[in-house]
Amino acid sequence: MTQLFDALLAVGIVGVAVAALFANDRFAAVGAFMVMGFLVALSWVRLGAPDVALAEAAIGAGLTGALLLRSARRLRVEPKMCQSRWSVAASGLISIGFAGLLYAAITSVPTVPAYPPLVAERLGESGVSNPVTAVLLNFRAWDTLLEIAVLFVALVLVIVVPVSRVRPAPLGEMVVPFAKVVVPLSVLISGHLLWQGADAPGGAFQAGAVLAGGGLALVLAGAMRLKKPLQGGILRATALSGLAVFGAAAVATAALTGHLLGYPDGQAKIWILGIEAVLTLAIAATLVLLFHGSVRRVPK
Amino acid sequence: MISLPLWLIPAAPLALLILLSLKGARGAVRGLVPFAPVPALLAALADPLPLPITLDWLMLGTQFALTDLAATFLLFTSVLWGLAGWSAMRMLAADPQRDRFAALFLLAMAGNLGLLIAQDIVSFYAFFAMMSLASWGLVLHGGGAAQRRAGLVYVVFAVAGEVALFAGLAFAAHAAGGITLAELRGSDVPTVAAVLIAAGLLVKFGAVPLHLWLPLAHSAAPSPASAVLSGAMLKAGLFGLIVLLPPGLDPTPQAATLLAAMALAGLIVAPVLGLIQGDPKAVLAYSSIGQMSLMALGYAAGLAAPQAWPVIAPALVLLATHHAFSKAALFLGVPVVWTARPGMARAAIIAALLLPALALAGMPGTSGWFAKEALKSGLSAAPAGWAVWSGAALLVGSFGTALLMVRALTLLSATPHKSDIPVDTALPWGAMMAAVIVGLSVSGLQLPAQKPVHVGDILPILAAVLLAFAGSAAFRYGRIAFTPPRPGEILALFQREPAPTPLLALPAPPRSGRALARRPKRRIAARPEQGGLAILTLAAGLALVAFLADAPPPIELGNPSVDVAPK
Amino acid sequence: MTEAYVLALLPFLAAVGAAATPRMAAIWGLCATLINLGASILLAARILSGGDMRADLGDWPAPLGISLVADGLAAVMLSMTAIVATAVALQAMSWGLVQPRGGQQRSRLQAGFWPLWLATLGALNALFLSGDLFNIYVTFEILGLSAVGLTALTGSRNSLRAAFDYLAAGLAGSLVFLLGVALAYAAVGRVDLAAVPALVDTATGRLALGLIFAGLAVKAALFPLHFWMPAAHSSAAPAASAVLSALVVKGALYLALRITIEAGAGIEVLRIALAVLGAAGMLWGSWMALRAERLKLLVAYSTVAQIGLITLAIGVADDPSTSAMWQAAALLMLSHALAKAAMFLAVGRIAEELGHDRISGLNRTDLRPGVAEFAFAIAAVSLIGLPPTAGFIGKWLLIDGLIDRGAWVWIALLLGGTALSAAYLSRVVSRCLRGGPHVAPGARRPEWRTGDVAALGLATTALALGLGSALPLTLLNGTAL
Amino acid sequence: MSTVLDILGTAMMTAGTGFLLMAAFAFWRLPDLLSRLHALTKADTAGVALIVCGAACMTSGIAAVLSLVLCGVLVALSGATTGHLIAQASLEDEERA
Repeated sequence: MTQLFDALLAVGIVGVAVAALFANDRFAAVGAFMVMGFLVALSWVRLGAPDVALAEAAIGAGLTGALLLRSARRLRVEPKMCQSRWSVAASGLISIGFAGLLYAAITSVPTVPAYPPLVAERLGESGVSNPVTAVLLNFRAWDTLLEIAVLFVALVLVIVVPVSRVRPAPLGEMVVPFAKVVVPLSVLISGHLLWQGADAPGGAFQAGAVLAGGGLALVLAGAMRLKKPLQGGILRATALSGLAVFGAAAVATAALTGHLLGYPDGQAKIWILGIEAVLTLAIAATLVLLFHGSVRRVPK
Repeated sequence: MISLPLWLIPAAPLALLILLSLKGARGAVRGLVPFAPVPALLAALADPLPLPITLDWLMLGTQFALTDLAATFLLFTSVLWGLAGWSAMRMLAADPQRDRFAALFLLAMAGNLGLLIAQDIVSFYAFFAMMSLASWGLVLHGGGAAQRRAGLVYVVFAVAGEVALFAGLAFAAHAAGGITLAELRGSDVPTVAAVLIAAGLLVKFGAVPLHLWLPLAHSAAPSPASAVLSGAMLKAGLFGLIVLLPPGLDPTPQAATLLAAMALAGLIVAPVLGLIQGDPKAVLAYSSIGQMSLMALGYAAGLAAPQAWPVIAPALVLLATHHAFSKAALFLGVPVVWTARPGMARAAIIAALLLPALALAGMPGTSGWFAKEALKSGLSAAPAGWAVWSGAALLVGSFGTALLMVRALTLLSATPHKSDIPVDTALPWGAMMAAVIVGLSVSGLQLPAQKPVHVGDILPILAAVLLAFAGSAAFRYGRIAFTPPRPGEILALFQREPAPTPLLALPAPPRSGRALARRPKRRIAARPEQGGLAILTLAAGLALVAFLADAPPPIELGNPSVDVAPK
Repeated sequence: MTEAYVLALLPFLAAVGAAATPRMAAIWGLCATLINLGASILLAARILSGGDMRADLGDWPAPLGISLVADGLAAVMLSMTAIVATAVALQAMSWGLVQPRGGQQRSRLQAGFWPLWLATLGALNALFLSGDLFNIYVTFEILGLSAVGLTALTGSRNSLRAAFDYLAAGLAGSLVFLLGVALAYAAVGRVDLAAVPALVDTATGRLALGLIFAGLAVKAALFPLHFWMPAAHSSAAPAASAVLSALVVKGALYLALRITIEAGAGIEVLRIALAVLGAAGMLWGSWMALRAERLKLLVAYSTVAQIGLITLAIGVADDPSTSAMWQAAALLMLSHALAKAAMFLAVGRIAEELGHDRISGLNRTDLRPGVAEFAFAIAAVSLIGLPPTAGFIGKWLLIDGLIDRGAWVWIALLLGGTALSAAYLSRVVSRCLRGGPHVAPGARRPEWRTGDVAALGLATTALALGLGSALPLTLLNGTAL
Repeated sequence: MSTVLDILGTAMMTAGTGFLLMAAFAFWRLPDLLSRLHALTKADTAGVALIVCGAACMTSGIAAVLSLVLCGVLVALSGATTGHLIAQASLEDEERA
């Protein structure tokens, strides 16, 4: 039964991906993409990675989809793309061959990954009991810091690149009551996810994504005016604070223990939670700003 | 006496070059250009010669030393550069581009002086390339169509020569297992390396099929630059041959024959092509080709009979020195002639120029005669077959040179007056003439035994003068019109009328105002799927290749430290 | 390792600062760049005296945590980045980013340039120091994204389009690279660089290496995948072009070199493939540069050619445990970074003075050649590989090694590429060298700007590096293999 | 007790799944936007509510039940809001056209 489900899921993912590629309407393509995101999230659940599933559903499907929809609305209508059959056929053939090669490679050598036992062995020293959080914010915190830097660069790009002209208009009276319910809930849920991240699936990225959902509801309801310098400034400062605080924490740990991102003995959990809390806010603010686009006034 | 540090020789012009970049110091630097080779001159005259030095931190480890041979070359080279620099600074005093000329002049000077004292391959090549490529700017200096064309031809030949020299030196260094010239000479240079090195040097040397750049460059460059091009830089090719590829213990008849053939071709081609030129500087350039061919002949004889090399080498050096002085005097005289209106003054200058001209033609009693005698005695030690025609070749050489000298002086006396050239360009010329005269008086002492003067020694000169008179009479009274050919020999065939376009030029895009009127079309990756397909294909291809590759044998991790840093 | 920490963290913190206070952005940028330069010099000195250094971040040992590794090669790359960074910062201070279109836009560009550029710098530093493949992937993400931003900064239609192509190609390359890293993890169960030698033993591992190289080929704009590059590099602002062409592609080339060094003799086939692609790129780039009508495009195509040359050097280098040929590749990277940055800065100044960058329009009558042209000429000398530049030393080492092997075909290709590079660069240099009648008597000299200092300084550094090439070679020699 | 709740829960979940399938079928078959919206919003909300109730019957513990209820409330809220927004957007499009 489960194997049938998995097979259906795989076929579904590929099918929806093909649909997204060949859809002639942009909105249809984005829709297919979002559906694919959810199916992929489902497949992560099936693979036993609920953290990834959460992140994929929230960011990969939800927020990316929203961004794409917003961009698709702004693009002018282009004549139907005519892909030459030759290149489609060639890509298809090469892709199939490539996939076969990868399959052959993966199945040829049974491997025992070194990480799970290593992580399990040192988990006690990490300060948290969720191995994913331990890897993300302790064992390989440097990676996470750099990923926050990626978000930072994306934010700067959106601020700088002078393409933003249309701003999302408030969607009207129906959204306001919706937001009144959803926003407090999202704050609550994100706080929960953040706290839970220490011992169960959850953490800053998921919490930030949920919080960003609430923020988007506010923006769409017209309650958050990013054109106003104060509100825009606060949001921007919050977004920038992620990298700043994480970097400062790295400096502080280096000063305290002599190891970059090596937390002082016994205080790891406090450090991790503190950093994650700031990151949650920063990620949420960044995602809202990415959706909203440039907050500066474009000169006429 | 305090020993002069050798690095000062190339460093002096380079230091001036750096000073030249300071705006306030430019006037002073212009005045100092003639003195840039003074350390070189002092080093060449020092007794004992300065000590060798090693600079490990410089490039792959640099060594400088001054050998006896190099000292001689350094002597005339430094004098030439100094006087040419003086002349150039006078002649171009009003030129807005004079600072750039001075910079390139100093750079070329540093290269030329440096290569004479370099004792390792890398710095030799570095200085050689510095000299060659900086001279490109000297050739281009006028900026006219002739300069553009000459510059193009020059740089094509120079770069080709550089690449050949680089490849040859790299092979040779590899075979020798080290980068010092001593190691190079001590080892068995592979044939391909020797051929490449020789090709690179012979381009600079002006050996006949590779000489096409020479007349163009000499007539296009400002006269002082021509003087150093012809007097000093051609000799760098000779110096390179002697230093890098000295005739070994065993004769190499094929190489000798080839070189001798090139030399003979040069001796015949130079006067024939030179005579029909309309530009006096081009005529002088062809006479340089002829003289360099004589040196090539001597070198070829050395290759054929290495036992004669100890006799030939000093003769070659003498010949080079003599040619350097005389040719430089002639080239530096050209702007002086331009300053004088036709009349007594000009006649006097031409008469003075007769002295180096006669010396070049080998007039008995002059340095040219001594040099030729020395070469003759060297050649007599060559294999038996050579004696038959080497004498004839020398005779032809003298005759050709004499003819060219007559032609050059005739053309020169008829050139129009140029009022924009300062009269004081005569001063460096006068100094050069003095140097020639001193050279004449000294050169006689160089030979141990005075040789009697044969009638045969004067014969070619007399014949040339008579022929010249007869020829000019025939032209004048036979009313034969003569138009000089376009410069560039074979290359002239590729030249389109009227304005030469550089080989690599593209049609100018239409322009409107200062902005770019038409942007180039965006052709690359016009279709995104093509780029994606390319990435996919390459990824799949590399993956397949890697996947199918055999597993390598287990590697033994030995001692990884590999030492290439200089000791 | 304090210097390494400073190098890895400081640019990011300064980038945040610059983004938060746009008016002070330039000051943040300049200070960070100067400290960065100091730290890289200190690090190089420490490595020279004390040998390689290694730090486990968070005190977690390598397979579990991430290590920063500072050895000779890394030090050379870091110093190269720091030097170019200083020059670029100087140029950007003066500015000149685009033709002035109004103060507001210019200040906005200024404000956007610094955070992006500092993030690029931080990513490069982190990349050169990193000892972990996945970590390197993350640095590539920062690098690619900020490079796209630098391309798009002028906001012109062309540059936006080029930036989009760049983004798409870069993302595709990242995905391929990530796939390779994932397969590497599947093959040996770890992703630190020390695992690379084990990769060559299994088919899966070699496949992973193939994919990693393919991803790097996209990132480095290696020949058939260079399609995004000339447009991106030629349409960006001068300082941004210099960064993109001199530094950003070096990240990928550095990693390719690092992996070939780590993998040793095991990936012969892949290396040959790389060398073939490199040679093809060298010839193709040179040919396109010969035909280019615009100066910036010529320089951009010359980057394609030079990347081909460096890849060729990486590909033909013998087993690094027995031969020092890989040092040639490192030296070539170094000299190319300095010279190409100088060249782009100089071209930016030339275009600024002339109002266009058509090569046929360089024969102008109303403006004399100035410092920028001079810097261009010196950079050209370095790129061609004439002595005494570092490019020459690099080629010398390479040819020496190739002669050892008797690889005549490669030697011929190398020499041919050199001659071609001389040909296309002389198209420009000859126009700058010419004086004479076509320069009007009253022709003005270009104004002196800080940008000139940057270009000239970089060009002379490229020259001086050849003279003092014993220093980088000593550093490289100490690199443990 | 538990068997009763299990049977009840299973029945409710089956019914909910049926509603959702119906909604999907309607989405596929119905001709225009408004009628599709009409079918979708109601059937969807009802289906999800049934499934939530069914699942609540089968779980133990107040926290799980609460979070299930939260899911149901959120789906109902967002379904109603988005349905309204889509209908309004199409109305505006028609007015413009």
